[in-house]
Order: sequence, then structure tokens, then C-alpha cells
Amino acid sequence: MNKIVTNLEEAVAGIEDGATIAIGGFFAAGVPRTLLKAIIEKGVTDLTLACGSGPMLGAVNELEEMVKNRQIKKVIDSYGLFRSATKGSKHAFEQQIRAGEIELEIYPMGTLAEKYRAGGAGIPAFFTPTGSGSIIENTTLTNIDSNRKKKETREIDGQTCVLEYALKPDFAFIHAHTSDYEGNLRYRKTARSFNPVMAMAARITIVEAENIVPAGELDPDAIHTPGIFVQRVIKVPRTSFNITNL
Amino acid sequence: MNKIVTNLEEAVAGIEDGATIAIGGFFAAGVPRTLLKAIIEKGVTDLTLACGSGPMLGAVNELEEMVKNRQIKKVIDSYGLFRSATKGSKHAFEQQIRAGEIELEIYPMGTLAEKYRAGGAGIPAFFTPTGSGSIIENTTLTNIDSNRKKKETREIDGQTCVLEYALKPDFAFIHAHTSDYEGNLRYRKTARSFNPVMAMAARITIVEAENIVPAGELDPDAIHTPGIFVQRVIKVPRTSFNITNL
Amino acid sequence: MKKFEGLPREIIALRVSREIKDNSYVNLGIGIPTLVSNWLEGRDIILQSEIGMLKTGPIAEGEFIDQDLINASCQAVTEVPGSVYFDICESFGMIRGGHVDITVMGAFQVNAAGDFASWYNPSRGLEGVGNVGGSMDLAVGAKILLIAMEHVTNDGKPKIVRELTYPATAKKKVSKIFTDLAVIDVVPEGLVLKEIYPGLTPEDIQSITEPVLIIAPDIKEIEI
Amino acid sequence: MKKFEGLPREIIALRVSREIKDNSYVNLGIGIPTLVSNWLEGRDIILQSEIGMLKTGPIAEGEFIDQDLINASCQAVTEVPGSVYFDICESFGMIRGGHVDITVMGAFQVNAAGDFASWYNPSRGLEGVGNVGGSMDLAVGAKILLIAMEHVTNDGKPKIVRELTYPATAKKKVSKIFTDLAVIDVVPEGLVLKEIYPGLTPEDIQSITEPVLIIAPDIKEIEI
Repeated sequence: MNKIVTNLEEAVAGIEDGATIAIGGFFAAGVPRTLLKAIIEKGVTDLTLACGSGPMLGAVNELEEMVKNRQIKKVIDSYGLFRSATKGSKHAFEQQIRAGEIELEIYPMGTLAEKYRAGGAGIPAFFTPTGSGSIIENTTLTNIDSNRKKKETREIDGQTCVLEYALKPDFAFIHAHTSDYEGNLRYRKTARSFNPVMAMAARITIVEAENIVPAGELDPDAIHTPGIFVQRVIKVPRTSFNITNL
Repeated sequence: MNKIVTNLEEAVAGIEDGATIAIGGFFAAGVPRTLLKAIIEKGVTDLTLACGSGPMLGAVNELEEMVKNRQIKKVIDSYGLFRSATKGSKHAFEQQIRAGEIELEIYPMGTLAEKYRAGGAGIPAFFTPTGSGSIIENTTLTNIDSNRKKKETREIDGQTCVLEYALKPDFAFIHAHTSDYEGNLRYRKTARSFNPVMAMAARITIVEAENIVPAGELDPDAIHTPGIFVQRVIKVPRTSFNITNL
Repeated sequence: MKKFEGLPREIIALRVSREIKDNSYVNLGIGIPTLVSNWLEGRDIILQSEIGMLKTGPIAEGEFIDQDLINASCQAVTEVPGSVYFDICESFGMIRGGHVDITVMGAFQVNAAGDFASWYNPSRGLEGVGNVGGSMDLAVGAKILLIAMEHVTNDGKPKIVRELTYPATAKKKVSKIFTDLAVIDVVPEGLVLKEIYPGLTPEDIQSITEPVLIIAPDIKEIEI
Repeated sequence: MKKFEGLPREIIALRVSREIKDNSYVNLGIGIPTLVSNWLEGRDIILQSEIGMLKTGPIAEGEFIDQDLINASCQAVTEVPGSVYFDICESFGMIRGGHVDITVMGAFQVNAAGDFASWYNPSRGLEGVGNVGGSMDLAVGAKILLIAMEHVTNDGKPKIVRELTYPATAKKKVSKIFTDLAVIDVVPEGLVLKEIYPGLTPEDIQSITEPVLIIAPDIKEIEI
């Protein structure tokens, strides 16, 4: 079952305006930069970037390109803004957010991780204590007022819990260290983070891998993402980058 | 942080009558037989064995011993009875169940897996579509009539879903292939199954490992259960057994 | 009721194997479904086993038996290049999350709505406290659910019924039924008889099937 | 209000490190909490980083920087024997599931009930759409939550307040507060002043703290 594609156009085929794309990685680590470049090249718009913890702050050049091209309709994240308020307020990304031209929807990181997992694992909804006592228990946190929805809460074992729903992106962009031909993946160190759970959650999972090996080369007891979750794999070079962009 | 204990008494210390113990493994594979022997030796009673998919049918000698000693109050499982109805009806275990002397509470396997995960991951409750359209959507499935409770259901995205709650055992008995001194674990092949999720769910997780190595010997990218979930580890010999007892 | 001779179980399994396209991830249940694997050798099809394995290899024998390597029916199996192991949560994430392309299960009863019963035989007693195992998860998560079973019970009673009398595994999930005597599609309009055992007539099949069958315009003999 | 000189941030971190017993799993938040790690060398304490790492080693510099190895603050870090990597769901399973023994976080404000605010500065605008990150998960899952912060804001306003005016991270979770001027226990009865900066009086601390402090009978100087 060969999942290797040989050019970037093929890798991002079928992604249309309005698609929701999960973007793997955590700040600078494990971000699928080459696939982001491919989607910039492709020029599709009205995209929802479903992130986990600021991968676009890590891939800041790609973010700036997408903002300039006005490709982004919405970002879902737990840490979507530059850490420095001063840096943020000067940045075109945050300015589009402040102008309501990009929607930013925020969840606690663990809740967001769990929403992707629920989407991948066929769990339509779950109760979490995270955010109880905070604004999160009352409303969706978004800069587009009309999209703020009231949250359902319930007391379970003396703890107020928030009902959250599964999140199932159309596509996932995944950065892996190694893939075999059948899409079994290994990640490296903290570049793992959101990549496995997003690979599980998306309808079509597209992987950029630094290394590609034949099936049987990876230890079957040490595979992080089984190939059943992966639809396409493309080999990319290992490129170095600056890890501090926040 | 050395978690190695050197004798079985120490490994099962603190387990009292009435405790709930999660038992890892799936039929014959990955079952913590040595720890089961230790609990038989210890002689505690009124135990709830929280299983996943018939580990006690795999460890049938230990099951028979515990049944004979009347140590078991309740078994939670997805596949708790012998496959053969004829074999089952002749067996002391099923006879105690039929007499209402042992409670058997049944869940679909995936729901049970998810209940342990929820317990370990701090998710108090979740909705699952599994069992919709079946008896499971109406009631807890148990041979003790007075313990049958009505289930809550809800339609989500056109699918009837059942609300299930987290399961947090007092102890977990785990069989691992290798542990390091700090309780980081590797399992081997299909002996993994319920072991990682039960290790995560229990208050006190006790591991029997076929191999023990110093910290740093295991590939940090290939550890199945991080040591934070493990309280005690004891080295046990690799013993051969018959894999077909069902 | 008349008793008809039909396909042996192995050949029902062969017919099912024809239904599975290459590049599919497949879960095979206990019984006739397990036999389907015998017909998949050389095919580009990956078997998922709910114990926590992808690309399950053939049954292991003799010195190749490894006590840490079994399938969900507790049979010793083998590893092949590209096999992967994972834990039970990931396994049922695949199953319930709809990542398995084709699920093949046995059944006690199926009805025209695509409901089926497979997990509990009331003759065992215990008021339904039986071995659910992974059956309900497999059923609810199935994208395409194929049922492989004998057309009638040992004592000749229909298993394709108007109303289930055994407790359901799931409702409105069955796509297609493969028996020793027929291949039947489950569609919104009801049951469509597509293929029949050589020498039998649609009336023969109807005589041992409770719901009224729709006869496919292109009905043919079961293709082996 | 009077402005007092107190411990430098590094020494607040040292005091916090004394509070952490050996054999603990610890998560350190951004700010002063991060500095605690400098005082843990040689101790049998394992740091959890929410990006997906246990036993995070010291900050990496120069040729030891690895772009695949950062902590949750996006700093290059190192691996040590016994380090483990895992995915984000497992990481927040540990955090929310109560497996981390001690959590140290910074705060904008804390009150006498143990509520605290740490994630959003209203001056940024955007109506609370800010960087929550893992803060609410860490707070809700904490077995013991220590707050390490300056006692007052840059312009001398109390951060230990009667009512939070910043949006809360979580409620009734703080166990103990470590500042440059004092160590304060949060108990059901309120805030107990346990340790003060050498040369200051309880009245000095009260003068820059909104809720009425209970003075511990065994009150002493902050132990360094």
C-alpha cells in the first residue's frame, strides 16, 4: 500500500477554498513548513488553520506570507498570538485579527488536544474540568462576537465540567522524522506534540517526512502513527530554522 | 527516582480487602500472572477485578485459585465468560456468577478502554456512539439486577450516544517487557493492549517486568508508558504458558 | 422448511474476499470472517486486529508461536514487514473513529433495515450479560459492514428475519449479506437478492428468508 | 503605598525549590517558575514539559541546540538519561489527570480563596481572546499549586487582592504563594503569613496586601 507522492502539487491536491487544515507542531518544533509553502503556492483562500500551540508563530515566514495573501479566514489555537503584546500589535496577523478580518478561536491547550483526539477516535463529545471557574466555562472564546456560543456545563463528582465537542479537520499537515511506504510514522523528540493526534483526526492526512524507508524497516513496537491514519506522504529535506520567533 | 521493589510482598503492599485492581492484558497475552499469584498468596478478598478483554480467561489457573478462595466480589470486563457456553456452565467461575456470588459487569471493549483512559487523563465523562441501538444504551449490563442503572443518552450529529463515566481503579497490575529504574515501560507486540491505559488510570500502578535496565537505556522516543504513571516495579522471569484457554 | 445445500464456509469467505478492494484496511470478526484472511494472500490489503495490531500475518504454528503475539480471537499469529503494534485505545480509536474501510462480521440474525444480532445467544441465560467484546464498537464505526453467515440456523430457521429476536449489536449498519446460498444487498428499500447458489431459484431463497426480497434485475449465480 | 526591596527573582525561585520534595514530578510555568529549574540540579526531581517531555534537561546552547528539542516556552533544551518523549494528548493526560505532583505558576493576581489570574492581561484588549496555552489545564489538574510572583505590580499595586479584576485561570486551586517579600499559605480560613523578608514586619506585608492576613504563630524570616 504505497502512499508516497512525488511532488508537492500532488501532496496538496484536492484542498479547496474554505478547507479546514490541521497544522501539526508546537511553536517552532515539528511544524510542516514545506506543506505550508505548498499551500501558499497553491493560493487557496478562506482557510481555517486548526492549530494546537502556535505552530504559525514558529513558521512565522509562512504565516506572514499567508496573511499578506489573505488566505486565512480563521485560526483555532491555544496560543495564537505573539507572546509580546508590543510585537503582536505591530504585526499584520494580529492587526487582521483586531480588524475582524481573521477569526481567532482559543481553547485551553489540553482541551484542544482532546478535541482532536475525540474527532479521530469517534468520541462525539466529552466533559472536561479545564476552564471551570474561568470565562471558558461560559462561552467560546473568539474575537468574532457573533460566533460566541454559550457552553454547556455540568457538575460531576463535585467538579464543574465543560462539554466540548470533537474537532475533525478536512486535512492535516504533519511533519514526521521518518515514514515507511505505508505511512507508518516516527517523530523525533518534542517535534511529536500535536502531530499524532491531528493525523488521527483529519479526513485526509498529508505527511512531510524527512526520511522514507521501505515497510518493515521501522520497529513495529516503536511506531507513533500507524499508517491507517495517513493518506499521502512526501519526502522533504531537513532544513534548519530559528527556533525563537515568539 | 528508583521504583524497583525486590520482593512480591512489597510489590502488593497496601492492597486491602475491597480494593479495585485493574488487570492488564488481553486473553492470554500481557497478563500480570506473577502479581496475580502474589494477591492469591496475600489472600485479600472482596476484590473488584477491572479487566479489559478476558485476561482472567488467559490466566485461568490464577482465576480458578481466586474463585476457589472466594477472593472476587466483582469482575468488570468486555469478554468475561468462556467462549464456549458448555465449558462456561461447568466452570466454578461462571457458577458463582450465575449464583450472584460474583458480579459480572460488561461493557463494549472500546467503551471500557475509553473509561480507563478517561480515568487516567482527567476526563470525567464522555459520549460514545458504541452500543446505540442495543441494550447497552438503556442500562448497565450486570447480573446483579439491583445494580442495573439507566444510562443517559443524547443525539449528537444524528447519532444516539451513551454517556459513560471515567473508571479509576485503586491499583493496576501491569505486565511489561522492559522497565527502567524510573518506571519507563516498553511492552512487546500484542502484549501491550490494555496495559498502558490501565497504568495511566490507577492510583497506584504496580508493574511486573521481564527485564529491568538503568535509566537512559531505553530509546526516549520509543517508551510506551512514561514513568510518571508507575509507582512500583518488580522483576519477574519470562515464563511460558498455553495461549489457548478460552 | 426445505433445507438446501450451499457453499462451504471457506467458499463463502472466498466470495467475501472478492468484495474487498485492494488498498483497504479490513477488520475480520470471529467465525466465517476469520476464514476470509486465507483468500487475501498476495493482495494489497491490511488487516486490523482489535487487540492492537495492523497487518496481522498468517496463523503461527510450532516454533513460530510467540506468546506475546496473538490476534483478538486468542490465536497465535505472525508479523510481516510493515506490521505495527499499538495499545487498545488507539485500536478502538481506529475502529470507532471510522478509519477501518471494511468490517466483516458474523451474525445470528439480520433484518431488512440492516440491524443485526451477533454477540449474545439467549440460550446462555444470564439475562444478556454476555461477551460483547469489540462487536458493538466494530459495528458502530464500520464504514462498510459485511455480514458473512449461514443462510439458516442448524435447525433450518431463517437468520434473515422480519424482527430480531436476539439482542441487537447495532442498528441500520449492515451493507451486504453473504451466505452459503445468496448474496443480498441491504438498501433503503429493503433486501435486494443479487446472487444465488447455482441451481436454486429466487423462490427457493425467499422460502427460507422472512422479509420479502427484491429480485435484482441482473440477478446471477454466486461468482466464485 | 510604600515600595519594599525584596528577593531577586532567582532567589524567589530558590525558595520555591526548597518546597519541592525529592521524588516529585514537577511542571514549571513561564517566568519565575522557569528559574526554579536552576536550583534543582542534583535533586531527584523530574520536570514535565507540556510539549511532551519528561525529565527535561538544562537549556541548550551553541552546538547543543537541536531544533527538534524545545520546551513549552520554545527554548532549546537538552535530554538526560531517563528523558521520555510523548504526544500532546498523553502530556495533558498527565497534567489534567493529576499525575504531576507539584505545579509552579506565575500570576497577575491571587485572592484569599486560592483563585488566581495568570493568562490574560486586559491591557492587551481583544476581549479576553488571548494566549491560554496550557495554563488552565495545569491549574485544574494540579495536586499542589504553588504561585511564584512579585508581591506587587511594577507600579506598586497589590497582586494579592480581595477580588480578581483580571480573568481567572482557575478557582480555589492555589496552595501557597511565594513572593519577593513573603511566603503565604492559602488555607480554608484565608491567607496565613508564614515567612517574611528580613527586616520587614507583618504590618509592612499587610500594607501591600489587600486581604487581611492571618499571622502564623511561628512566623519567621524567609529561609534561603
